[in-house]
Amino acid sequence: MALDSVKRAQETPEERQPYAELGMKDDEYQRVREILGRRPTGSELAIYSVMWSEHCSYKSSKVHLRQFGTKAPESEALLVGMGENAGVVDVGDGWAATFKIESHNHPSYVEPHQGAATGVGGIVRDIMSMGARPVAVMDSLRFGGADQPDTRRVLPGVVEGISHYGNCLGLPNIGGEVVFDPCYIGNPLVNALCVGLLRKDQIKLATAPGPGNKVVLFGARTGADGIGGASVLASATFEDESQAKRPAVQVGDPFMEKLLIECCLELYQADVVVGIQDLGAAGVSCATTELAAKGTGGMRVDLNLVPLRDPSLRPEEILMSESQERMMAVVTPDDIPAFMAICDKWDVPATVIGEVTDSGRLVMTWDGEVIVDIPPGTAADEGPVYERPFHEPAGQAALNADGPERLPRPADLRETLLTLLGSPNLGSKEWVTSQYDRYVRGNTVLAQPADAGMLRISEAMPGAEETTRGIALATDGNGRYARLDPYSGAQLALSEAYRNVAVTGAKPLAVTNCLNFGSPEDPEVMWQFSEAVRGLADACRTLGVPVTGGNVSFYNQTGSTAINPTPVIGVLGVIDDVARRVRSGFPEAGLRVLLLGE
Amino acid sequence: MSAARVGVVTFPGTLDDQDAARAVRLAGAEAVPLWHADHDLKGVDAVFLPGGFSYGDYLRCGAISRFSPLMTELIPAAQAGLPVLGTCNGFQILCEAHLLPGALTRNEGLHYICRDQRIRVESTRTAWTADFADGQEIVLPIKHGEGRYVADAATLAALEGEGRVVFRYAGGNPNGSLNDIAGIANEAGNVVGLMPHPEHAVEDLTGAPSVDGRGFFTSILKRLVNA
Amino acid sequence: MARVIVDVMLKPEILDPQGQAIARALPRLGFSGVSEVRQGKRFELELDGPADEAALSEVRKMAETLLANTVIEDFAIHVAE
Amino acid sequence: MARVIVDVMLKPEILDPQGQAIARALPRLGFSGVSEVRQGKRFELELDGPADEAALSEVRKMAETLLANTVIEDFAIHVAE
Ligand SMILES: Nc1ncnc2c1ncn2[C@@H]1O[C@H](COP(=O)(O)OP(=O)(O)O)[C@@H](O)[C@H]1O
Repeated sequence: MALDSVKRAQETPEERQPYAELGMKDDEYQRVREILGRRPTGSELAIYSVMWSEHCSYKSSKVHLRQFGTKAPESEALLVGMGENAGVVDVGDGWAATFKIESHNHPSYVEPHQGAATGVGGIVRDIMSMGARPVAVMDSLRFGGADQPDTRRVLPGVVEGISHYGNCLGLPNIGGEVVFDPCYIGNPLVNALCVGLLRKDQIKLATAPGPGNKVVLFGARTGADGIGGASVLASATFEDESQAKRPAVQVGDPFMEKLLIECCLELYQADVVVGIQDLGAAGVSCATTELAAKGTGGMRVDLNLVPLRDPSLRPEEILMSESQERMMAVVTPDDIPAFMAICDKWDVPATVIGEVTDSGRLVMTWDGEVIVDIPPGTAADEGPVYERPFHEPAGQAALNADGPERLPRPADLRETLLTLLGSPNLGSKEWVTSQYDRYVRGNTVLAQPADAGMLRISEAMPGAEETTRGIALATDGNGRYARLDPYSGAQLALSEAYRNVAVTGAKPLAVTNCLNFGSPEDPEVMWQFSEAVRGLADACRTLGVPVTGGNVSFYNQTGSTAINPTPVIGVLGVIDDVARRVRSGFPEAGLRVLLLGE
Repeated sequence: MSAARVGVVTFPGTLDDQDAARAVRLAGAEAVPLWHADHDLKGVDAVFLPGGFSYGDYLRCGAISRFSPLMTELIPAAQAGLPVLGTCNGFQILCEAHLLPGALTRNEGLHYICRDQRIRVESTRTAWTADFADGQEIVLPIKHGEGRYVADAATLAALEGEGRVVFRYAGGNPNGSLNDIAGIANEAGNVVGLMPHPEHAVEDLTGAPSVDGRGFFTSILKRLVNA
Repeated sequence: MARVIVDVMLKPEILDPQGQAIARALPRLGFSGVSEVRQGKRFELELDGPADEAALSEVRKMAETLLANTVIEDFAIHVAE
Repeated sequence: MARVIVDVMLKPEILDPQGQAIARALPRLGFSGVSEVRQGKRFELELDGPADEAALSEVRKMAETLLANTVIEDFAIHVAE
């Protein structure tokens, strides 16, 4: 079987490549050829296609998301802003918090349990990669109508997946949402938030400086998870009928992730990590290009050294594999023995697969031949950027003109009230929340039924200094408002989360967001998106809270019907003294009830 | 005299070790971390096997952990009278290790349940329950997917007859446990296992809306100090 | 009255964390000679009638819709002797 | 290289809520004719060597000590063809 090496690519410049099947446009492919001065090898094509995908490159959203930076309010609390794995804020007394929300919508529709579980796993690794101990999770869920048959398939699986994975990691679930609306029937939204704590001076970044430093892949072995696309490539390039059907579904191993958490924290404690990155959607491709691009600029990797679960994997597939529970670290040669000893203690497989160089190139070999030789920044940071056209949806004005005044007045208020109380969106969410451990780690000050979760900081990391402080978090979103007016819909979501944090007694500090929309190629959806981002950025400036990170999920649509635009907003706040938190609910009889605001 | 030393075991996948150690400290004892891979009980006066998902709960809860080096030390020590408390996954490990009879199986409702649960203390004649009153009702959190206690008829009869059912669920059986059993003891009363979590009910600020879990720790401390 | 068995196993390419954990534990327990472990499910169905063509085709449908998650699992059906 | 199967089922006297839930769901899904369902586990072990007497006796020990909890479960071993 011919290996598509750089040499071979030079010798066969006109060989047809399946870039379109990998979701690349003609001009994107041409740009890769220009960057490389030749056609890419199959492995290089694998890297560029995943790195330049909407999911990894934010090519449709970037021009809008910039407002979170340009309109950002002054914030003394911000330690690490957007662009890293997760933002970090100063919460006082030497402590910092890092938090982020991310979607795993489509996988949760295909396989609800595993899709939701690996969604939790992914966001937890983002938090770990900042140098933090993950301390809690939240989940914001949207399903089709409660009485629609597919909801019966999706909802229990999603809840069980989050429950199993999060509980097994020992992370308390301190809040979230469950919303039913027929618009989500083919496109459930599963947004998971994780928050972590760390000492202010222990922030880790995804960077690979220092030529000669080793690149270590650790955690689970690499298998054929989520590489449906890559098999197109492998079989198209090699006409290899041994390419069995590759699964699009990733399966999580929460036990391995728990070991990874403890292992990483011990590695940080021992100070043997120069740079670190989690392996997310684009796996080894993403970790190597991003680490190299942010470091000294070069890296050499021997792909044969990647430990495999399935020995038949081709290099292209290894590069695209989405196998879960993996991390990549940059470690000085002197620290390698200590690093390996800690991994060994936690039963976490770890392998040196390469080295940092100052060549400015990311070079990968397979069976001794060079199969990748690219400037890493071109894949990691210089992806295409689109100014997608957008315009207000045709029916928007009519939709807004159709106000509540046109609805018939209810004749029977009692009936109306009962209908409301019996509706799934107002009903008890206990069926969901009772499947989540809210007590583990012993620092949960508020969780359900409170509208914001709160955690005590002081004991998050044994041995660290005492503080009376705590952090509070809430997530909120309302697709129906956003559908009517995405600009103020996003602002309403932010202000609801902001209020939910504030009423606990905490001061809101920072914002994360998960923007769930239809196809960016539809100008009407793009309008909703641009309006929502503009609204959120403006409101963040007004309220004085910066956006520290988030996630965009496009293509949540069935055919040409998109979901309601659904920005889900998370707000993090800090309280000086957790003992003074305010609970919701009336604690005793005889107290006055006051209404604040208009 | 020096403080009583209570070992808190960590297996890969243990989750409640930090809470257990905190509860031990709050009660005034020293919490001694014990590591599953060590053949070393560090001379502790008692041992707490906390909850979690040791080895991911793969195969069966507690099935893999019970073969750890630490357990090879703990099993004979417990048989010789060392006080041992296992909560949740710790209880499951004690059953798998045959330090306690019976087994814990999938909840009847097939879901993981986290809730505050009323529990009746049925026996104060164990190392860990002397500070409670017989028949006292307490509130502790439960959080498990496999907590339905089962045993054959003869074992059940023996447990009941010998007063070794230490805790029973009150106000509704959450998991289908036989005879509403929430916790049991060995014959000598030094080894106790239960599904609820006393270590999550020792503080006003966090955990369950009760501090009833403190009784476990005051019980064992008095016992160790008076020993 | 017949008994039909439905064996459900994760597809070979899907990660089986349970099987892996068991395989890793075996050497520590002093067992050698096992290179891989996969864990699946076994269902025993008691039929009211005989395990004829019609019944087995019903069981196949049950397996596809309920007993197995065919996104990640394969199944096999056989009649118990 | 041989493959050995270990089937582990709850003892008949032990309640099997998973099997019961399936049995209850079947009629709702339009399946009739199944009077009882029991759910158990199936382990597939890949052996390094042949499935001879010695190997099978090792597997028996694994089943007794680890794969099954004999307090509540029975097991059966057979060699896959
Ligand atoms: N998916 C979820 N995960 C975790 N907690 C949730 C989830 N959905 C709802 N909750 C929690 O359950 C409680 C009640 O939720 P909900 O009925 O939506 O309250 P409200 O209408 O007051 O916002 C809240 O504390 C909320 O955080």
